[in-house]
Amino acid sequence: MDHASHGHHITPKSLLIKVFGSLILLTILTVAVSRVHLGALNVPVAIAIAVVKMMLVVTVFMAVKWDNKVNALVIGLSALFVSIFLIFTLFDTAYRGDLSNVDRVPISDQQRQQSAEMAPADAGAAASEMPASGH
Amino acid sequence: MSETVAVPASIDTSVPKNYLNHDKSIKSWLLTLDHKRIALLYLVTISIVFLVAGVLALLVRAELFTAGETLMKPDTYNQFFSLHGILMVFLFIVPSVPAIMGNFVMPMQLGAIDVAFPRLNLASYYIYLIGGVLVVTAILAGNIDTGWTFYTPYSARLGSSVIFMTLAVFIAGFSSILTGLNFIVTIHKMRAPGLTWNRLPLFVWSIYATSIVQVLATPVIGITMLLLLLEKTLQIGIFDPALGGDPILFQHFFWFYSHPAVYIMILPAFGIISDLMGVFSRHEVQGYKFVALSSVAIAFLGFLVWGHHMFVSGQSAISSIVFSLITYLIGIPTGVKVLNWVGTMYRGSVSFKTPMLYALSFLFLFTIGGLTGVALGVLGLDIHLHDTYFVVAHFHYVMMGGTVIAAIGGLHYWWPKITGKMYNETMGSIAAVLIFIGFNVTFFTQFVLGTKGMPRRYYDYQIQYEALHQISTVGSWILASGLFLVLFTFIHSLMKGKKAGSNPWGAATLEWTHTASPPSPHNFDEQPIVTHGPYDYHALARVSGDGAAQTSEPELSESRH
Amino acid sequence: MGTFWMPEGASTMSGEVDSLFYLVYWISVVIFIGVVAAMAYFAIKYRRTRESYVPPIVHENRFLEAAMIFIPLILTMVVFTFGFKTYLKMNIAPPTAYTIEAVASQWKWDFTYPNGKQVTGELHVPEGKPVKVHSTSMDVLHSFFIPQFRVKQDVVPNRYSSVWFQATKVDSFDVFCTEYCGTSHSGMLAKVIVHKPEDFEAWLNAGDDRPLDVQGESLFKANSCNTCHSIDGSRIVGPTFKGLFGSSRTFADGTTRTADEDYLRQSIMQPGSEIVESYPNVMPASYGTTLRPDDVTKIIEYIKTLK
Amino acid sequence: MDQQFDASKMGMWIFLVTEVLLFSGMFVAYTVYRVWHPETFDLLSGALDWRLGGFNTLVLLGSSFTVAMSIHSIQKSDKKATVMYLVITLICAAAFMVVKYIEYTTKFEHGVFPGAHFAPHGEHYAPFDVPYAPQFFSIYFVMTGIHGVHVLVGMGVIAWIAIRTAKGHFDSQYYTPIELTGLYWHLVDIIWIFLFPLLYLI
Repeated sequence: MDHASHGHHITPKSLLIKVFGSLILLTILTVAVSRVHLGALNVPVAIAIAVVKMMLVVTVFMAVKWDNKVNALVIGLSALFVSIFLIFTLFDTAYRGDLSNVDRVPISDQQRQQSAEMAPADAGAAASEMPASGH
Repeated sequence: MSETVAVPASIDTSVPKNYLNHDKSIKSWLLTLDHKRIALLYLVTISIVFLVAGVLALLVRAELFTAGETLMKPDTYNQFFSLHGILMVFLFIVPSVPAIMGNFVMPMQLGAIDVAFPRLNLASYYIYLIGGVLVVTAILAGNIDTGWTFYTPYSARLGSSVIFMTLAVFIAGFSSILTGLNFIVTIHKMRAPGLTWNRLPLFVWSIYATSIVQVLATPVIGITMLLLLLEKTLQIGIFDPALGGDPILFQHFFWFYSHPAVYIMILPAFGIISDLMGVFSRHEVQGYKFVALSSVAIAFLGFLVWGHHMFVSGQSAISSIVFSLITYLIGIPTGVKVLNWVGTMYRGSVSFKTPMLYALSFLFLFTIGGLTGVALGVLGLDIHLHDTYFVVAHFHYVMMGGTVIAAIGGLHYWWPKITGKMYNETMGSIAAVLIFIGFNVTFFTQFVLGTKGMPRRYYDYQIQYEALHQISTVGSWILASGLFLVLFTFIHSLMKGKKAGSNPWGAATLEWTHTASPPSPHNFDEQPIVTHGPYDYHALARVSGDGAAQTSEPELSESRH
Repeated sequence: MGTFWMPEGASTMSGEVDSLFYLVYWISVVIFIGVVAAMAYFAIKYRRTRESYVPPIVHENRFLEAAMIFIPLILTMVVFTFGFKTYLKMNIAPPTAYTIEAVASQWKWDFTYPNGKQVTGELHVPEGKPVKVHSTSMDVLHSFFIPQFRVKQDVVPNRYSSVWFQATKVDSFDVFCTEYCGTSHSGMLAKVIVHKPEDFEAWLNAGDDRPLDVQGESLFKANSCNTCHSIDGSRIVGPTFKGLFGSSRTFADGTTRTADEDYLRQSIMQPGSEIVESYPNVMPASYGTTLRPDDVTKIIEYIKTLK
Repeated sequence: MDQQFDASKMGMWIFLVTEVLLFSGMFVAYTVYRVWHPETFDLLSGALDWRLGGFNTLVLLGSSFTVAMSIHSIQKSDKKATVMYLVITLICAAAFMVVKYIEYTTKFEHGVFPGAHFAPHGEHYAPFDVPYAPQFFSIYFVMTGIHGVHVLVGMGVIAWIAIRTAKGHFDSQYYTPIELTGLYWHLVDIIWIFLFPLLYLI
């Protein structure tokens, strides 16, 4: 706490503008990439770009780079606990019914699938809208 | 560690100006920014909640005295046990120790004049009060019979009272978040010179761990209650299976908060017990660092085990296995604490004052509570025990035998500091023994009921369970008489108690060594400077000058090892 | 007749669950006695005798602290392994298991057998054969629990879940609902009746030749009607059935109607359509879908007998 | 002063953590339903107009930039510039809310409601009446709704801060409220950075 302007870091204007520019570019990139069909990669790419944008905002706009390390730790903790919440919930929901004692697919979906099989005329339409949800 | 703290002149003077009497207007109480007065506001409010919820528990137990209808209709019974749970969990035990003793003691143990954000502290109290008002509204609107867990889809199909109740939980949650936030910043930024992390009293360490859990977990109950509210009002279909939602997802949301919440409830109690064991054994708490860090470890691990409430819910086997495995890990830091507390008495000087009686009964009861918790974490066994009285008994052993017993012990311990008066030691001890006996009669029988298959939340039961239910109900009367004797002891102390000295227990933490009883409005007349650990009774003896002759030197003791 | 803790086991799983329980139990007892004995010994041995005495510092023993971490770690991992094995056995039904469909609703259990036979409130199973109860719920969460078999599984709306067991004793046991489900949660009971295999076959293929009102009385209990409606004139949650048939009913909106067969049928199938004055509208509508028409007739016949 | 500033800032960071955890519930719900019904979610992102979402992203990024600039200015005691940047931030936030309003009302007009009341009609929305579409829109409305409330709260605070700056309450020696408001506003921006691709694009 002994540098200029009463101990506070002043982020240079040029850096702020550069970061702002990069954020705009990344937004355009994320839209552009989503127009391209990447299959399974679409989701991770979109999230990766969002994470990069978040890091830019956090480090420069929110000045964490020059801030007390405890605050950086606080942010890290929040990220950690959100991942815990997400991953541990997915341990259940992504593997629901992995033993024979619980059905993987809800009853309403089973009935929809059955009726789709019974009425082959509709099957094409139903399958394109909602193929095999629950897996 | 040799030299010396000038003992402030104020401790032994009889200056009448203290935080209680420096301004007696009602406004000065209701708008106070003083952490000590806010603690007392909480003490009064939370005690009322405890009384109401406790009477509900007695009525529930009385209804169970005979099979069939004893006192009330099933709907009344279902509402009573639900309200007992909701009040005890969200309005009593979560705020109890942090809001009352955390607020009163923690800033003084830090050598601070107040918490970091006094206005926020007062706001937290009023937010809690608004939550309380909403609970009363919900009760008046009637028909809250969801249990404290609000499981969907049952809760989503009840009347409007559930809206008030979820709002109440949402708002009471904010009070908890803001208190936690306030405490974390206070502990980071307001420590007295010389008070390093290694010299923090263990009560502060535990409040610190608690606050972290409060800040991280409570927002999730907020969003859960909000989603439940929207499920009820707009039928958003996230949790309601009739609309394509998943009721088990609700349980994940609910327990992501509510499991860490049991550590919000028990961690501060650990802190109190650590302090009590140190002071009343007049001995350094064994394994200080292990005890301190185990609080943090428990706080962290507490987030990884919520699924052990859901072994029979229909969740995937993989998650059951992961959650079960991590559940055992919590047993380890908890075991470290228990063994270190016992070890603290080793070669100590153990006094059997009332707070210590509570600490010893805590050790007894909490060990049972903890070990039965491990039994419930065993996958194959939990299937039989889940949702039976075994679970009811287990969490009462932990929550009541643990937290409430520790809280009452802590209240006796800090009572002279809070009020400036001593309580009657005989009455205090009798109450402690009554509570211990009553508690075991009430809840140990419930372990047996549980293994025999008695399901929880039952208004009526098969005749083969009646004898055990009757023993349990009789126990609840003994327990209640003990608790009323505690209340009487405190009222008696307020009216007729002897004046307390600044440090009647010979404790070495700042709230005893550097302030009068009761403290002045700003806690300390001069900024304390800390030169020794929180349980260093040798340093204390040297500083205060008395007892130095009897002190055996630390070097000597080492050679005797 | 069971032990101090566990009720008498009656399935192939109960022995294994019990040994798991006793493993944890005895480890716990030893630890508990150790802690309390040490506590009591230290408290008495080192009790305060001189008020001003400050005892010497005991330095922490790192070896002891480490032991406190590793010994419980090993113990708990052993317990985990056993618990895990039992858990898998309890959840994976043998492929040959005899499957009975169950539907839970507020506040009763309906069971349907492979040959179409339907029973409410009674689960008949053969001894010595694996049986799988494949279940779902009509309304809220329920849970299927038979203490003597040591099995339990939540029953969830819109999803099938199942439990399996192999009964080892010819006897009858209680089935409890252990997930709170509303007013008559504690009345949501059923009996599991274990037959010798040949008796089970006979039961499965037999019709019910009791008089209609006697069958109605069984249905009255099996569907938990008795938890809200008394037969002795007292008020529980809903109106009593004593003297109901033929009486004049006054409703919340002031209208009146004579309680004839049509009225009784309507009150059972659409409970919210006419609410008797001063009573709450809490009866589940699910009876309309889970009761068969001839069951309703039998219950009405039973109500007629309650003068 | 420094001590207080440090404490306030740490308090603010911890508050932001609670905000993140509050939103995390919605992100978990989103992920769970997406994992269960990937095709449905893939299809339904097409029901939202990425041009409006993209515009809102740019507007919000712009407002984040101006907030950062307002802090930069007050650190140099340039009060005029500070007020100007705060006002631009407010305008951006207002533009965001106007677009949000247009998006919501168009959906309501076409029967696109959260949950059980979901009954889409009209050329654009009718094809989206598939199983689990109500869940998608429930999550959409709840996430953007809670985010919108945060924007509104932020607007109120920024307006108040701008007035106080104009009155001369802050300078390079004391500007804690601006800095804290800025942190809050950046978080609102970050949440949107995730909402935009998750809901509109993929």
